[in-house]
Amino acid sequence: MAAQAAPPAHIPAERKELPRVVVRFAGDSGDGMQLTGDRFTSVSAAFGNDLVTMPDFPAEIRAPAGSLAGVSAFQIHFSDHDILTPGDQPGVLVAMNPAALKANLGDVMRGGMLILNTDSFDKRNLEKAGFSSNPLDDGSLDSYQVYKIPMTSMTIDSVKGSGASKKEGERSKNMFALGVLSWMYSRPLEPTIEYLGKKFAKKESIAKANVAALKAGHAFGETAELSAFEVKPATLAPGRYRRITGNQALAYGLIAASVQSKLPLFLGSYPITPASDVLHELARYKNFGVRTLQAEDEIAAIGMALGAAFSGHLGITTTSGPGLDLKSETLGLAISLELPLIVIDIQRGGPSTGLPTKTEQSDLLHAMYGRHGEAPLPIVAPYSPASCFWAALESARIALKYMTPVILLSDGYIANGAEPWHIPSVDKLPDISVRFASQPNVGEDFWPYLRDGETLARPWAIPGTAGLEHRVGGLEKADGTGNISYDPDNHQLMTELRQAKIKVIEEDIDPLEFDGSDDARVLVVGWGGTYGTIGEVCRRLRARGRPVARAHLKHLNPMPKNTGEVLRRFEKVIVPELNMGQLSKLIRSEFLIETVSINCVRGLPFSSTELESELEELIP
Amino acid sequence: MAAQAAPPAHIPAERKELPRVVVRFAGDSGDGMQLTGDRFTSVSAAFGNDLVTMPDFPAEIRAPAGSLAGVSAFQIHFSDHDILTPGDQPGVLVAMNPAALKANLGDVMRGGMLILNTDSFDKRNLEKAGFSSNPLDDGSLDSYQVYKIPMTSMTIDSVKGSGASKKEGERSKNMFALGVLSWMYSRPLEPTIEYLGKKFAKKESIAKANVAALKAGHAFGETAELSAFEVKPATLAPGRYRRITGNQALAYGLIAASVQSKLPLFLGSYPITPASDVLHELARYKNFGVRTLQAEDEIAAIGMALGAAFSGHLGITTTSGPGLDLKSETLGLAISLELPLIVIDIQRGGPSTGLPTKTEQSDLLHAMYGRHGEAPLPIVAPYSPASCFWAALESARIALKYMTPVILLSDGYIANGAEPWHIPSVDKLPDISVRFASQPNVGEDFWPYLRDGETLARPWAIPGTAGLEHRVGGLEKADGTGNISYDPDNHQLMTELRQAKIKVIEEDIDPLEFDGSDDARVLVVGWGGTYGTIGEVCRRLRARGRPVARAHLKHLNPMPKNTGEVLRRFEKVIVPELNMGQLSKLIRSEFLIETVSINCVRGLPFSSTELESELEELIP
Amino acid sequence: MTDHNGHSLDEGGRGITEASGGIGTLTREDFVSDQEVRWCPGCGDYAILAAVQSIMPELGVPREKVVFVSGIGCSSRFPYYMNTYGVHGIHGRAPAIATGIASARPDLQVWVVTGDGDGLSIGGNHLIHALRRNVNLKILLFNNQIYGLTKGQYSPTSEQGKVTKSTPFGSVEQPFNPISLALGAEATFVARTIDVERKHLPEMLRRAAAHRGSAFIEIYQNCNIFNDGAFLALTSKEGRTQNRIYLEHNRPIRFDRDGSKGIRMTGAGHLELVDVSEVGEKELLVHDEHRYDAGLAFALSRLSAGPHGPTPLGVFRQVERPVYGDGMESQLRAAAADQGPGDLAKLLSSGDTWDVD
Amino acid sequence: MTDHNGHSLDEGGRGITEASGGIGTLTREDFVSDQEVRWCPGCGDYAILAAVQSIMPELGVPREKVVFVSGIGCSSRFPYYMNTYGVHGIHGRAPAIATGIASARPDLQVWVVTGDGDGLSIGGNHLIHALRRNVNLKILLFNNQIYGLTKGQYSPTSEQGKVTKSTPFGSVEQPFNPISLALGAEATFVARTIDVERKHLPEMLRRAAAHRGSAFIEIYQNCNIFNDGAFLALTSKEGRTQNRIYLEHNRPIRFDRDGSKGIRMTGAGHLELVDVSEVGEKELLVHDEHRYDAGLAFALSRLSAGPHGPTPLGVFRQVERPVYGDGMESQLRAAAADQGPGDLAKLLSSGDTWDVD
Ligand SMILES: Cc1ncc(C[n+]2csc(CCOP(=O)(O)OP(=O)(O)O)c2C)c(N)n1
Ligand SMILES: Cc1ncc(C[n+]2csc(CCOP(=O)(O)OP(=O)(O)O)c2C)c(N)n1
Ligand code: SF4
Ligand code: SF4
Ligand SMILES: [Mg+2]
Ligand SMILES: [Mg+2]
Repeated sequence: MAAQAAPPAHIPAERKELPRVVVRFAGDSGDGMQLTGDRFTSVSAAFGNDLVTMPDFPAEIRAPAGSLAGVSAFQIHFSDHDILTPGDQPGVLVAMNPAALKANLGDVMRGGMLILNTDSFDKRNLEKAGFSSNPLDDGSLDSYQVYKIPMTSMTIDSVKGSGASKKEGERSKNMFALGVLSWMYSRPLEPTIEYLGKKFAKKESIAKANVAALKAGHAFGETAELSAFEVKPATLAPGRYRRITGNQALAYGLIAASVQSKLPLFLGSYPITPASDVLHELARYKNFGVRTLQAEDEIAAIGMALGAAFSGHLGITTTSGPGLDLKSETLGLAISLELPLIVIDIQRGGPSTGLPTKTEQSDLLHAMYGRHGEAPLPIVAPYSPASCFWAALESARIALKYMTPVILLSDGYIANGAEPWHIPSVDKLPDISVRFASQPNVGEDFWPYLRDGETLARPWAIPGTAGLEHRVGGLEKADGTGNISYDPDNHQLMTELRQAKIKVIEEDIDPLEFDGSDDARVLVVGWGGTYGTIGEVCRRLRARGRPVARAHLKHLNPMPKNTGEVLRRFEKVIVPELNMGQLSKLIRSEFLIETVSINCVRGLPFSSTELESELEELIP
Repeated sequence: MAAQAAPPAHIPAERKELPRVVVRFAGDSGDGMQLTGDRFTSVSAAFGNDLVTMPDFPAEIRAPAGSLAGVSAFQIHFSDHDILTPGDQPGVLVAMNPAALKANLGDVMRGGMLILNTDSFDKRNLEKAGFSSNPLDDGSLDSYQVYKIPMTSMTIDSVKGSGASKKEGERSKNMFALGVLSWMYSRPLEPTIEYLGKKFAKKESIAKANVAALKAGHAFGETAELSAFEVKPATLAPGRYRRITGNQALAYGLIAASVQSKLPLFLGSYPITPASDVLHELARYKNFGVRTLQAEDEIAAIGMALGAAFSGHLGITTTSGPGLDLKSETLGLAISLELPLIVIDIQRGGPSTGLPTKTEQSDLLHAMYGRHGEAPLPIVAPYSPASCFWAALESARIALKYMTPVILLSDGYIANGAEPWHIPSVDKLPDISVRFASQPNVGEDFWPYLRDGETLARPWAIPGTAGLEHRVGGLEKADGTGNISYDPDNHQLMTELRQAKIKVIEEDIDPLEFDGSDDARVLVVGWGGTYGTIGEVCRRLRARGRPVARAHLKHLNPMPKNTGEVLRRFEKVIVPELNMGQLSKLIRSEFLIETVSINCVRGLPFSSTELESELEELIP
Repeated sequence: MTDHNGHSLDEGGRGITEASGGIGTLTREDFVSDQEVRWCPGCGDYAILAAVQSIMPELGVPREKVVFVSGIGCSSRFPYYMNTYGVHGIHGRAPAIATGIASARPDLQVWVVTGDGDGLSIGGNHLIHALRRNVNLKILLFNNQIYGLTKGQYSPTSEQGKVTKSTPFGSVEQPFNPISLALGAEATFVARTIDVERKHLPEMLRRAAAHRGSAFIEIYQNCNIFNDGAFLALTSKEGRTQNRIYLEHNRPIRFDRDGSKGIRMTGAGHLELVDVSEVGEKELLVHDEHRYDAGLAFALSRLSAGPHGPTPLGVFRQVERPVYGDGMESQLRAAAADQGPGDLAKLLSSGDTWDVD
Repeated sequence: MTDHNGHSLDEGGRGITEASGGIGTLTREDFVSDQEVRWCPGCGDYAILAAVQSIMPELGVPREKVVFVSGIGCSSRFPYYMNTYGVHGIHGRAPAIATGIASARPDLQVWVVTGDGDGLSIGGNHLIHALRRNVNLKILLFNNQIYGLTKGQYSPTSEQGKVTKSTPFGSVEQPFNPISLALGAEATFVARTIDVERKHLPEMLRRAAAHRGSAFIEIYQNCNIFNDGAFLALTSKEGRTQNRIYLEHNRPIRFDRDGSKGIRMTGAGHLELVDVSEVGEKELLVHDEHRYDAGLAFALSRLSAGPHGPTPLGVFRQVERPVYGDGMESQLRAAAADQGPGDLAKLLSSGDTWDVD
């Protein structure tokens, strides 16, 4: 892992080559920073850099223009080699107004580059941001390289003739900023010009204004002879790539699961940040036979998905923490009915409404135990944006094969983050097709709870199948016949069977892998979205000869069969989590192994520098 | 613990003294067995026996008369010494019809007494109960003492002249049965006669019929010279006693908490078995200023209780498992608001609707973790019917002192079971009165999250207090001011504070006690309603010289400070639970101590004989 | 059109053409399951079960295409007794589960059986949303004005002042009028009948089955254990004659002995009960169940706050409106027609891609 | 009468007599909290906040006796901006929390602020039950026909065909008419107004505050970010004149330029829009908001399915019915009077007891 070089202070005639760069775009909610970041990401990806991004939305409600609460940011880390995190400290900050500077300056590396829209540094905005003097000239930015660019006025100048109104034209200043950055990092403009043409197909004047601003920014960079750099493409495995966010990968994975299982996809969902985008995305693919239903609430959403599952669809419901709370009771019903169902929880900061736009990993124990009675179910967790595709398919595979609801635990960081994705070949995707019951299974009768000897799954007979009419419900039922039963021994048996059914999945999932030097005495175990950071930090430590290995759990329940064995190979097991130690608790109770927790609940991913120093201290 | 003696086979002229007896009354749902059991319990209690009872209701819906599903039973264990369980094997079974015999015979001790209502053993009823031949004369009951009594016809005879219709008269046959048993165990008739007079005050003819049947049964016992026994009063601590069920004790405890805290009691609840009786009971005490509100659902119920808590009431909500699922989200809000609230979950067989009238201890982990985000709260568990009084007061004490919601975990067995209760003296009840905030606490401002240094509780300022107007909500808030805050460090701090607040309660609860011989090398740890059975079994084992000790957790979160220390004193820790090992999981993860689980999920309490033999095998 | 699992996407729920079970030959018994019925002797639920089982063969829907969905309550045990597909769900959630079934599988005929607690207390929201969406569901609300299964607490339809286990001093709550509530929730089919109505009840069931969209029937059901006689005003010998106002389409609304009384709309805009002999039949309101404006149906529902005095029975409203599932299906069809059927490889490679070799 | 914590059990929520804050002198500013208002510039919520803050001083309720309760949504941030007591609850549950407050403390004036998603989608059940119970709440439903906070999904009041993030092909759902729904749920006070109505909005707020029991106001609120112009039919220069039908008690219902149009009830029992010059004023329906029979109020609510053509504004219904909290309190009083105040020692020793010495 190459250290991120601070850009040189003078303006070079030639492009300097850099191994990696972290850029953060920041501005007012209305300034279009997410779009700017997105476009920059897109061209960087197409250029062949490896990259990781992290958007940082403002708090739920648009705050007044110019205020700190209204700042929206987007960070991209791009490189000529394989990287894992969005980067802790941006080397470049683009700040469209004083509030954006104020809110983000603390994160920027010393000596880093500040690209500031000077037009917005007026008295009102400075006050709103809480500056008592103007940082542009009070010397407070002396330890950074400051580029003062009157972006607003230059944009307005540039869009004259586009036919856009002044206000519309002014709103193109984000494209001006993108133009400047495109010059600095030699990103092509064409894909963005094409994109703008499509996006504003119906408003030609706006398209023109945006293109003009983009070009003007680029031209300004060139004329003003701003520093110019080059970040070469990364060496990635051969194949076709695209950039993908976690929520998009999830949606694609679910559609793939529908195709591979030959079951129509049915999503019952209720909007909630940061899960709503999966609903939005899936709602677009009606030509795949995808049915999406925005329910009246989360209870209805899962109820509808369960009803669809009963009738032979791939039933899915998506939500975030507060919604998962509400789904508890119906999840218990799904466990009792033994129907396949995928429940996706995109975790955010809790408890209660908490930090709705921030990330956290604090729903693990809730997913494990958040239902009354003995109600076990499998839990799968993606570990990066692209891995959401895998997680969706894997959840569907388990749900369908074992006739059980499955919880997929993603998080806000993965959901909104993006990375290049090596597009899988469709014919290499697993076949997860199912066989509905079509015949009586006990003489002339159909017993809905007659189990498969190996998977312990019950048969799935769907309405429309003559002769297999049957009733299922949430009261305890006799194993086999499925008739209501209050028999004590049967309840014991059914409880054990429901548990055993989850346990047998152990045999059917990938074993836990770990990597690290042979002499590693310490194992760092993680799950979910911390994958990249832990991986990068362990790389760095190993590069410095520290005896550390790492393993990442993708199945949380059941855990891979060899988990205990892997953990016991090491002298010390360290579990970094964005919660107060939830996986740690599971490991301790399951394997009776001492763990050391590193916990962080700041609504943000781990800072890799901080995690590195914490681990460093713990390695003997 | 004296062994239960099988009643002698011949009819003695004198009353034989017995140390303890277990009687089970069983009949059709409509036969009034619960009332019969209740009356027998009441007079036995008043007579001074120690006793434990266990009603066993039929499945939710009244099944057709005479069917096995419709059998309702009531078991009472009464004795001349201190006892702890309702007894595994009844020595006496009163069966009002063939189904009642069929359903219960398996439990009766060999050589036990069967008192059968022969009138009901006709062809139809025998068939309905699934008898292929009549057990009254096919020899299948040879190993029991069988008393064949035509109770229906004798009842009808006896009530002539009462003015009751034939049908009404016939329905008094349960009183006839009670009369017979009253003779056999020399229980007085007067309290029941008085009771009947009150109960049927408005229907004199029915009162008369019932009294006549009761007396007739008694007379029959005497005339037919049925066996007669005596069970002397037990030696109990001096004082005034009454019989009490768990749900009643809970209701009284809550009223006591209201009185002792000087806060009006507000219950928001939605009916659900086996919790509804607490609502019914509390609804009666309006003269205590008790407000009960039957809400539209469980979410509304806890929302209302929380609203009441915000406004300065002792807010309470009662439910069972499925309802607890629904309360998850609002519980998270209560944790975020840091308001006192008592959430009572009377556990029943799960998952889903499960076994609604049966007992189980399977909501412990749900109570611990069943909310998204890091959302810890204290958990208190009563361990016997009478202890529900303590648990209610203790929950209120903790909730009010630490400004936190508390979960009280009872179960169906405790809730419906009864035992004699040494009525506490009101002036010895703890003072749990609270001080509402009345003044600004930071200059002229009021900061709703400025904490007490010791308890970490925030001040409770209620509407109506001028100058302390403030807003609370479920978004993360700044410690101190309580204003909405998305600051990463503040979220870390608040998460830690919420956890620390629960942790400090350790200092404020009774340490874990254990009892057992000095040489005990094995500790049996339980919680909740298994207290009696574990206690009795350990007594028996110790009486036989086995080196076993026992401890019972009454606080599950936090656990008493010395818990780890106590557990570590022993070579082996055995955890019997009516679930699949939930406390065991908590102990393992918290203390990294190997535990041996004994699990039973049959909808019933542990059988003490079975538990005894299981423990026996585990003791080295 | 079929989806990729081979399910027909064509309109279902009535007039099914092929049937595996040989529909023509089905009888009442074919719809009786092998489970023992476990309601209290004398419970009104028995009559409703019998009525449903008796009309099923007439509907021409094969058994395997029928699904009964319920929540929790005495009434909610219903699906176990029907030899069709069935789900005994959780308390209050039947309309949600049923919405999933009906919108996933428009070829099925989906019935919801619910109680006044299940459907109007905990499940009220799902009910009103199902009605608003006009999901193709036949919803039977067994209104016994009490919680039966939990042994006698008041319900949202119990009358004010009602003494129950949870209201020992009497309820202080205004009950819902389920017909008014359903109309306020945009229901397209709203009717009322009584468990003991041997002809009217099956007729209402047939009408509901024939309606495309949500059909809501309030059935007054006697709980002889916890609320016996709640509907005596309509079922006693006297009440039966005096208080039943049968609504019949296109007929002047008359009731009582020989139709001696009737309903009139005043110019000030409210309904009055009148003596027909005094005002003449011409003055009477003619019932129009198909009127799209729900105003009049609502006004009729207000004639009785509860089943105490003269109470309308029959179909209050039956209008056509797009059915939720149909709308969903037509979007699927249109998308498939416009964009062609989904191509996974194309989807995964959509947007900006680049190749590494 | 006071309870044992010293709270007054006496009727509250208006006409408070003593006040710690010196009510007479309160101004609008006293009700403005120190928190920065964070709605999008141009959002209709600002006007509603200003209107509420401006009428508060007139109501004669001291600040500390006022509680604002909300759920989650843009609108639900409201309590933070009011310098009173307040709870920002969870999504949809405000009416439940508020019911707890209002029935525990009848001395308080409790307001609920909710959105069309918060109040009608996830929270629909609590809303209808609060209205049915007639809890003493002032409920303001900010209807912007969209989910604002979650960035633009359709809501239960969005019109059919609406294209939003979650319905890229258009919604297939029939919206609720909140006024009809509230009336179907037995609401005693039901009104409608618009965020931009500088006089009418405060007037409706005053009327709601003066009503004892649940007062429900639907406020059309423009979300200029995700659903701009939803109410143009009522707010555009032309629409304002043509389409606003102001309901005024005891007045014939007239609208449009110079009241040239009006509403008439036909003998067949439905409402028509008529030209006053053609039919004469006498034919017009005279609005009677106090009529107990909700039928006519409902009929008025059906005049417009959404705010597209002529749409009634004002108070549809205002009737007196026992208030939930009052019923509760009077049972407490009666019990204390009958049985004497609770005696704990006596309670614990009630039933059969025995002594062991
Ligand atoms: C979540 C949940 N809450 C409460 C219950 C308990 N419960 C079961 S049925 C019922 C009400 C039954 O009343 P109703 O719906 O009117 O049906 P009925 O028994 O009268 O037919 C209640 C409260 C439950 N099973 N689940
Ligand atoms: C349990 C739960 N589900 C979903 C959400 C996400 N959510 C927050 S506000 C909202 C809807 C907002 O719409 P509306 O009530 O109309 O308010 P508006 O923002 O339009 O004022 C949703 C779905 C949540 N916070 N909690
Ligand atoms: S309790 Fe009532 S509703 Fe339930 S089965 Fe018995 S009679 Fe029927
Ligand atoms: S999103 Fe809409 S409703 Fe929300 S603050 Fe912005 S304009 Fe107002
Ligand atoms: Mg009912
Ligand atoms: Mg809205």
